[in-house]
Amino acid sequence: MTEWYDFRDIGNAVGALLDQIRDWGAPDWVPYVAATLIGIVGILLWAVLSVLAFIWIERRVVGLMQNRIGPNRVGPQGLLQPVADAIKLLLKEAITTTNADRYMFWLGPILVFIPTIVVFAPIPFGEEMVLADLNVGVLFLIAIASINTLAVFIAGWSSNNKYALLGAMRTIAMLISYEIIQVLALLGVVLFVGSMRLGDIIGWQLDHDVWLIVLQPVAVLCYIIAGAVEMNRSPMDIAEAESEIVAGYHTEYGGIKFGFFYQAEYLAGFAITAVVVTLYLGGYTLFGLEQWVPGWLIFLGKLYGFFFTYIWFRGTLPRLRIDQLMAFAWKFLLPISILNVLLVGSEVLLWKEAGLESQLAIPLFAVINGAFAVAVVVGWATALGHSAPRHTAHRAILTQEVGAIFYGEAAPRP
Amino acid sequence: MSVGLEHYLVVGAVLFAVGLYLALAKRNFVGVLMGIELMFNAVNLTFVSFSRFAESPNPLDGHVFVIFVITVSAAEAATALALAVLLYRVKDTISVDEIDMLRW
Amino acid sequence: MTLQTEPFVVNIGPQHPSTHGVFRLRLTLDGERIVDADMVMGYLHRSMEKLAEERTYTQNIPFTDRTDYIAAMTGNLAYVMAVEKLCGIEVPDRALWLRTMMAELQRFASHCIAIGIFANDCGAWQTPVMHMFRDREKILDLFEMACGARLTLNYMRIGGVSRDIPPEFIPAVRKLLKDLPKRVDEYEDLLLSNEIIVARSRGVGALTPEQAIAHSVSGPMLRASGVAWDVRTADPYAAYGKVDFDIAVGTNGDVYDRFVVRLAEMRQSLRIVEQCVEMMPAGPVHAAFAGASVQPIGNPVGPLAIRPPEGEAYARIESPRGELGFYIVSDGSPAPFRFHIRSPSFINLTPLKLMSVGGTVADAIVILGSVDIVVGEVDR
Amino acid sequence: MDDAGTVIAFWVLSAATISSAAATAAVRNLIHAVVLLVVSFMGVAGLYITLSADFVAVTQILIYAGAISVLMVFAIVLTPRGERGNAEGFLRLPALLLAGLVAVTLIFVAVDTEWVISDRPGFQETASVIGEALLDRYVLPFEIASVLLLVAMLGAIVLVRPDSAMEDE
Repeated sequence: MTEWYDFRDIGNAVGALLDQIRDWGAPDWVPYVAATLIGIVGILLWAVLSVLAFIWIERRVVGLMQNRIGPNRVGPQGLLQPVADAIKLLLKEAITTTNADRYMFWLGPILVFIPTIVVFAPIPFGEEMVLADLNVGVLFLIAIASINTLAVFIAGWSSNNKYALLGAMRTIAMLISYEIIQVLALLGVVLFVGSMRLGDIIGWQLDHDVWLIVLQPVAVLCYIIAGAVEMNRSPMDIAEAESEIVAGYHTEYGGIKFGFFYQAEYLAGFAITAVVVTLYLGGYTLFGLEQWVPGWLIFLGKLYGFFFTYIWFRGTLPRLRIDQLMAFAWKFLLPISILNVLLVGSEVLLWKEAGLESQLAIPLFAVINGAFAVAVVVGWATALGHSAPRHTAHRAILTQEVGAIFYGEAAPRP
Repeated sequence: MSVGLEHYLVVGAVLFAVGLYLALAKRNFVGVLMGIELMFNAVNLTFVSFSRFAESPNPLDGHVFVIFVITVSAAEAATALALAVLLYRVKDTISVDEIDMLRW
Repeated sequence: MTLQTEPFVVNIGPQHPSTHGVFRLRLTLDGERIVDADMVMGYLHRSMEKLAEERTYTQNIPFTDRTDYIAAMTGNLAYVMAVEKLCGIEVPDRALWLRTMMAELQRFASHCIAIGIFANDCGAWQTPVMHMFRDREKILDLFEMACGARLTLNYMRIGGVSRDIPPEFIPAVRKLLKDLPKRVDEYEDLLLSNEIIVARSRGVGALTPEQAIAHSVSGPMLRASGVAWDVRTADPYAAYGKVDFDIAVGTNGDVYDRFVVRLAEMRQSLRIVEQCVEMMPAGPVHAAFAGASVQPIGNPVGPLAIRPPEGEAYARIESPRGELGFYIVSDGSPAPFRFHIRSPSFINLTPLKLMSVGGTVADAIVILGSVDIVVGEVDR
Repeated sequence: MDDAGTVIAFWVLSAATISSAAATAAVRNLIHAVVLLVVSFMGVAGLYITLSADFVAVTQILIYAGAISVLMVFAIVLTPRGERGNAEGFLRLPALLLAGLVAVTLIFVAVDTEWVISDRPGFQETASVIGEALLDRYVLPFEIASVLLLVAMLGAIVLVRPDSAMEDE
């Protein structure tokens, strides 16, 4: 039994505390309840603090990308800026629009917020640091994410505002079509590992010491894009596209209600990144490094590192139009992920039935999947007419003769 | 005191009764559909509780049945709601009392 | 049996993040498709043309800065040329070259905003705009060195320019000319072949050459539709006759081609500025007035005022937004009898309904961005 | 099933499920009814977990709470002038009577008969067993279900497409 102060795994400290309680003669269900309570409080604290930290980090990083400084007035280097925002939101009056649906209006932010917290339950932060070790972990993640659809609708519908309803409808259409792609992307992982328990997935990646991103590049690509849609951040932030409808489904929410939405957006970001890190990037393991460095530190490092890509997306990419987004989902991502599941299924069958030993099989599959990824993405894009003259970039013609008229190939309205 | 099969069957029965009431009494087409979904849920609950308690060679068949019931109810819900929208477009109302003709 | 949906009127209202100022676009939507779009303007109308009739010709120069406040230099130039044509004043060579250089620097700065705001309308979170503002600042610093102001410059006078450029101006411009082309390359890498920008703008709001000419559209919008018409070559003014440069022309007339034409024009402006810096002659920067056109107001000792002979004159230049023209009627008094501005933004807006009907709300915003209007010039 | 946690969970969840189902009948606004229905679906999912049927519970959340509820809400939104109240039709009393009768008979049957209870503890691993059962003993129904889903999807789309030719009344 490792000492309680061995912080490589917080589980030890909690375990020691629980034994202490048991020694005081509490009935046997008290440590069980205490453990879950500690787990819940731990996740909530971590979530709230890292969201505050990331509000500041995001504004500074995007600021640097835009060669400006970002918030540096409130507190040293602007570190208290998120705190100031939070206090401002707390003090702001949360008005309810006239003849809006009061109960639904009040329920909206809560329903949007709950799934983003519950998603963290099955995710292993460290060796034994998982709140609920479900053996249907992966499916649980998708199920909780699907509740978000209804919650967004309630928020949009009940605020009795034209822009909010338009935003809610758009978001639901997006969420539903990208949910299917998420399921297929995660299916690849489950096929390889054979179990849906997140602990087994990390164990599998540790035993074969390969990260699943190497074996499944297409699935990671699909999941990252579907993730960007799930938390509607750029380039998919259709819901609150300022340039079009003002602020999407949370237009009418003020004060702490808007604070919930803002928090839920970041938490959805962390949830998606946590799933990607656990499933594709080997969770809290780093090829044996986790003996010395605490597992949860590695996990958080990867999580924040990967979240940086979403901040990077937000800093650089413009926004897609809603119908382009739909066409992209149904015509491009869906066929690719189905082909991917087909390929992975046959590979696993080949591996299990033909009895290839894994030293040979893993690199072989990695190469096949990598080539497949490139081939199918490029092939399908050209098949969809992506490299047609109408879609490619070009420069202006330079001429001297005044008054000449240059007719291009007629650009039909899309 | 411990919870046995009877408890789950009673809960299933009550749920089924509420679903039946909803299906029969509601005026709005979507209300009727909600009743039907509740009845499906009650049946699923009974399947799962039997598969947990009852003696059988492979007990998890109850779960397989529940999966099929869920699939069928999803398909049925989709079609029924498409009908509702179509009905609304033709008769401009979806209250069940006014739709009492086979052809119009 | 069609689905009965009431038309859904959405107001892209006067106060909206992406209408480039107080401009209102009322869209009637059927789902996402735009059925009808009409514009409501006049929120920024300051009735400049009436005010100008009570002020002397020299007092009117500051007005021209405030119509198109993003390209004030070209506003000055057009007005001043109109009055010189009316009075028949000969402008010295150095002033002509200075005017050309300043106009081209102003075009580069104005296109920086046009492209940055267009990318911003496509949803790129202010990143391109911030990069382009950095380069626009450099040019505004040059203007500040030349005439003390950054935005409303008031640099040009009837008969020349207000003052000669300081000695450190030319080295500063040379240093800038080494740096700016690299910047334009950076914009091209960032935006030109960006998948999402291409997807959002190809084929959107397309204008055929005939439609463009019918709506008397001018400037980058006209050239994007394939009509190679540029006032700087068609009717050369200032020193444009002695400078060689190309006209950038697009082919499909859609939003993407306008963006591409503006990008190419930025390169051409730098080319012109380079030639201006090489061939800048020495000499006076202001014509020496004499004779009928300059008489004292009221008592002989009072301030001198230009009193053009009766008649009318129209002078036009190629401003970053299109053909900017000033039509002035004089009745021999020190104040113009009629002072009319042909503002390119106002006229380029006329085909907006034609371009945006059939598209989605997101398209309407991008099309409005590509027209690159300045509401000060639209409402005057 | 006697450990304290599951017993408490059972009583709480069944109370929640039945009360929200009853509230769905009673509440006035239709959107509130759908939300309460979703609460009862989640309650039933909780009951599945107390019966250690985790795969079915998660599928229930995914399909019922995630998809069917959104379908219903869309149906309500797409029929704006259909009356929104959750009113009862004229069949109110007979329906109540019939439901009561059905409930009494079912409960009597449930309580009265001696079920053959096996003393097997809860299942540990249900997902893989269900998967294998689906693909070897129940492969035919599995295929038929997929065909059924396809047909339902196509039917729904064809029915609702605005420009599909439909004769007026």
